[in-house]
Amino acid sequence: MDKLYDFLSEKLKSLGPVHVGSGISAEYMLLAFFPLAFVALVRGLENVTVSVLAILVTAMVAFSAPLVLKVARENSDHYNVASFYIAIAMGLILMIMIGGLY
Amino acid sequence: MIIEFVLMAVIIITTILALMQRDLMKMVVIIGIEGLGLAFLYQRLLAADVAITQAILGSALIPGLIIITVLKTRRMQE
Amino acid sequence: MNSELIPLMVVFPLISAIILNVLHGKDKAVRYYGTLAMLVIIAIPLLTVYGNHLFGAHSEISTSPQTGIQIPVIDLAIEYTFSFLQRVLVIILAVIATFAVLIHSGEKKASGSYLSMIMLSIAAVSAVVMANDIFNMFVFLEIAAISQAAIIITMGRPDAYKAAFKYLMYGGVAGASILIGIALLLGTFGVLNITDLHNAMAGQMSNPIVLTAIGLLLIGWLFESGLFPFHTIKSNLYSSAKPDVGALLQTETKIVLIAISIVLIRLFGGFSNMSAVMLGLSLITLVFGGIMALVQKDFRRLVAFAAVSQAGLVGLSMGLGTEAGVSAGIFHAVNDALAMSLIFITIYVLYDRAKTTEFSKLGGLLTKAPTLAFLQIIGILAVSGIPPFNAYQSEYRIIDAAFSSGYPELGVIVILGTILTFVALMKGFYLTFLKENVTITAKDRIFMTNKIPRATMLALVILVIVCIGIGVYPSPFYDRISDAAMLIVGGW
Amino acid sequence: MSGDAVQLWSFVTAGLLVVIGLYAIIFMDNMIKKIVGAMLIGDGANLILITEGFKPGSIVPIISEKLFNEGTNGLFQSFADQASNSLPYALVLTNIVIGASTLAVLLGIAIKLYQRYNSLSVNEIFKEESQ
Repeated sequence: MDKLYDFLSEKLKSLGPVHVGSGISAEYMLLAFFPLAFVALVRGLENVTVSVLAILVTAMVAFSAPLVLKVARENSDHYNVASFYIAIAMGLILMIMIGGLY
Repeated sequence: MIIEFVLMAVIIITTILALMQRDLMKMVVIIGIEGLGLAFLYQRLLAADVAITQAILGSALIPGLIIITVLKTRRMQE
Repeated sequence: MNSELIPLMVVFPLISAIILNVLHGKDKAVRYYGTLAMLVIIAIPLLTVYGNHLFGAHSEISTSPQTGIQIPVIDLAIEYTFSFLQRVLVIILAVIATFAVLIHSGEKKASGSYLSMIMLSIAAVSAVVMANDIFNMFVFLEIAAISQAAIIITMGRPDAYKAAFKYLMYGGVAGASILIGIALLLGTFGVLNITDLHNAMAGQMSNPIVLTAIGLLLIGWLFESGLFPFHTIKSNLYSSAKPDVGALLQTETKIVLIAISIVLIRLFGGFSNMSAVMLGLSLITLVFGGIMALVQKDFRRLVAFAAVSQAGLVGLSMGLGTEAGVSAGIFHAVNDALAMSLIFITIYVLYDRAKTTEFSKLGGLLTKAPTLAFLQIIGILAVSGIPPFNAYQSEYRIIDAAFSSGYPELGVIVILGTILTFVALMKGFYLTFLKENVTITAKDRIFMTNKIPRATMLALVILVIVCIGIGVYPSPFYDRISDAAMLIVGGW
Repeated sequence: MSGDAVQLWSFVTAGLLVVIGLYAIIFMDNMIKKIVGAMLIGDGANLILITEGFKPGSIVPIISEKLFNEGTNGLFQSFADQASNSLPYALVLTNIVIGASTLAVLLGIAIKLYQRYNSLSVNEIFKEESQ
């Protein structure tokens, strides 16, 4: 945990327009959120598979840290960024509605 | 019967043409044709009252507003 | 029963909007008329009796002779419903709007057209809440979008223009999406009244046209309530407004979110895919809104993202679709609108004095403005769900609803999101009031006194009292919301 | 038969208008073209509603005074059977007005943004936000 903290604070200091403390807490939140969201997404599967996959997701998020700068960039106020996600979400919603979830 | 299909073709072609123009004034004129075609199509689809409104708005008022904007900004797309 | 005062709730703000627009330039008249009109707007929903109002002649029609389709009752008129839920939502909207109008009247120059746009948005949102007619709802949603954009435009700054441009652009897309959804429903069932649609739709859930309509209406719902793909647009809208109107805008968003969710649940409540989409996108909004709030460097933008994140929480609760979920969602929307308004108004005081809300130019203001700091910390605690305040009651109920409807992981994420909001808001509080900012030179030091203008102080005190009051005695309020939720969900 | 074909292709036209409008809103760089795209989406939605009210082989749903006065003796009934559905037309009238007002506000914003940034390109105007 300490090593992760050092690593993250170094990276955030070198990279970003973000306060280091808030960046690190956001990073930990992402680390907690992605496995949980993943579990919520694949809740139809059996327990063992879901837990193995959740651990894999956690590892992926941990190794691709720091994600918070990417998240901040993808949520910026630029028109085209918003357009991109709106187009994807519209397509996805219509697909889920007409085609079903699984 | 053939008039409706011609109108539909006109609407789609003018729309695409308008968005392809680099000169915004030309775009406005073509958008006006599109609005008018839409009005005629409404008339053919038995919506007479809507057609009147659309003819005024689509072929005169909206192009007029866009022309004012183009005059106040720049004519050629950068 | 034809309740006669119901249309006044929409008509009076509309008339006031016109009058205020005419009065523009006459400072004193605008101030007096604005304040007076707001008092009337609060009084009307208190005086109106519960019931329905039909605009139009026919209240009922028999079966169609040609096709023989039998639908129980067709109201060939626009119908407005007014019951406890509508009364609560309209009054809360009116109260927060009154604060915005009072605060604006207390400033040096009172603009008539600005107040007129506020009135227009009040009328539109009240109509959205009360309309039992899906097309009427659409019309007033569009009017609300235009008037909200106009409120932003009056700020007159380029970033405000950009926010308004994005908002109206995607407002057009979302509006067309809702309209096409309505068109598909109208073509399939031939009615626009929501109660009739609900009756006509029984057993039609697998119809692909209806499924497309649900998807299109959901896109509109996402835009109007500022959920995931639209969350940056909505937060940009809040943060480029003046913070006192930001309070009004976020209240309107939450009320519209509740209104459209209720319509969706009444129409398609039995459809599990819709619930999945609502839950998923609200969840993303909750977490990403919180994370974006955490990394902001401007207090207004921070609070804007926190407000969006809380809207995600409300949407999540509505998306559960159960009675507990819906009642907790409505309860949380009300509580959160009040508590968030408290924070927004304290930031307005800050902005009014300092002319900036960037953290790099603030710091160490606790000794200069202890009252403001105290009020703001109450707002922060209330939003984050700390026990004596109101949002605790509703957040606890949301988590309870998530657990009891079989989504324990959602309950955990809600707790995470709440912590995230708390951390983000406390960061803002710390950087503004506690931390000494050494980089500011003596020349740039902000002139700050402890004196808060009277109108603002009144608004803050009322909000604090209401927050604590609901937090301590939630049951008289919550029970009646729960009854309303039972009626909404009960059809399925 | 051919009336049905008109209705079908009219729906297709409306769908194409919406798609072209979405393309313009998402991919075009010029602000005025984006605004025109928003207008096209509204037009597509209107056309869907109009086509829905259209019944192949029917008559215009505008009633003459004479027909209305004779309403009781059968003629009114035959009119009601023949006329196309006029409810969607009423909705379209409302939406046309809303669309026009939104368009006007958007064009006003475009002028203001041009005065500030001296450009109509969205990439140019939103450059500061991209970090």
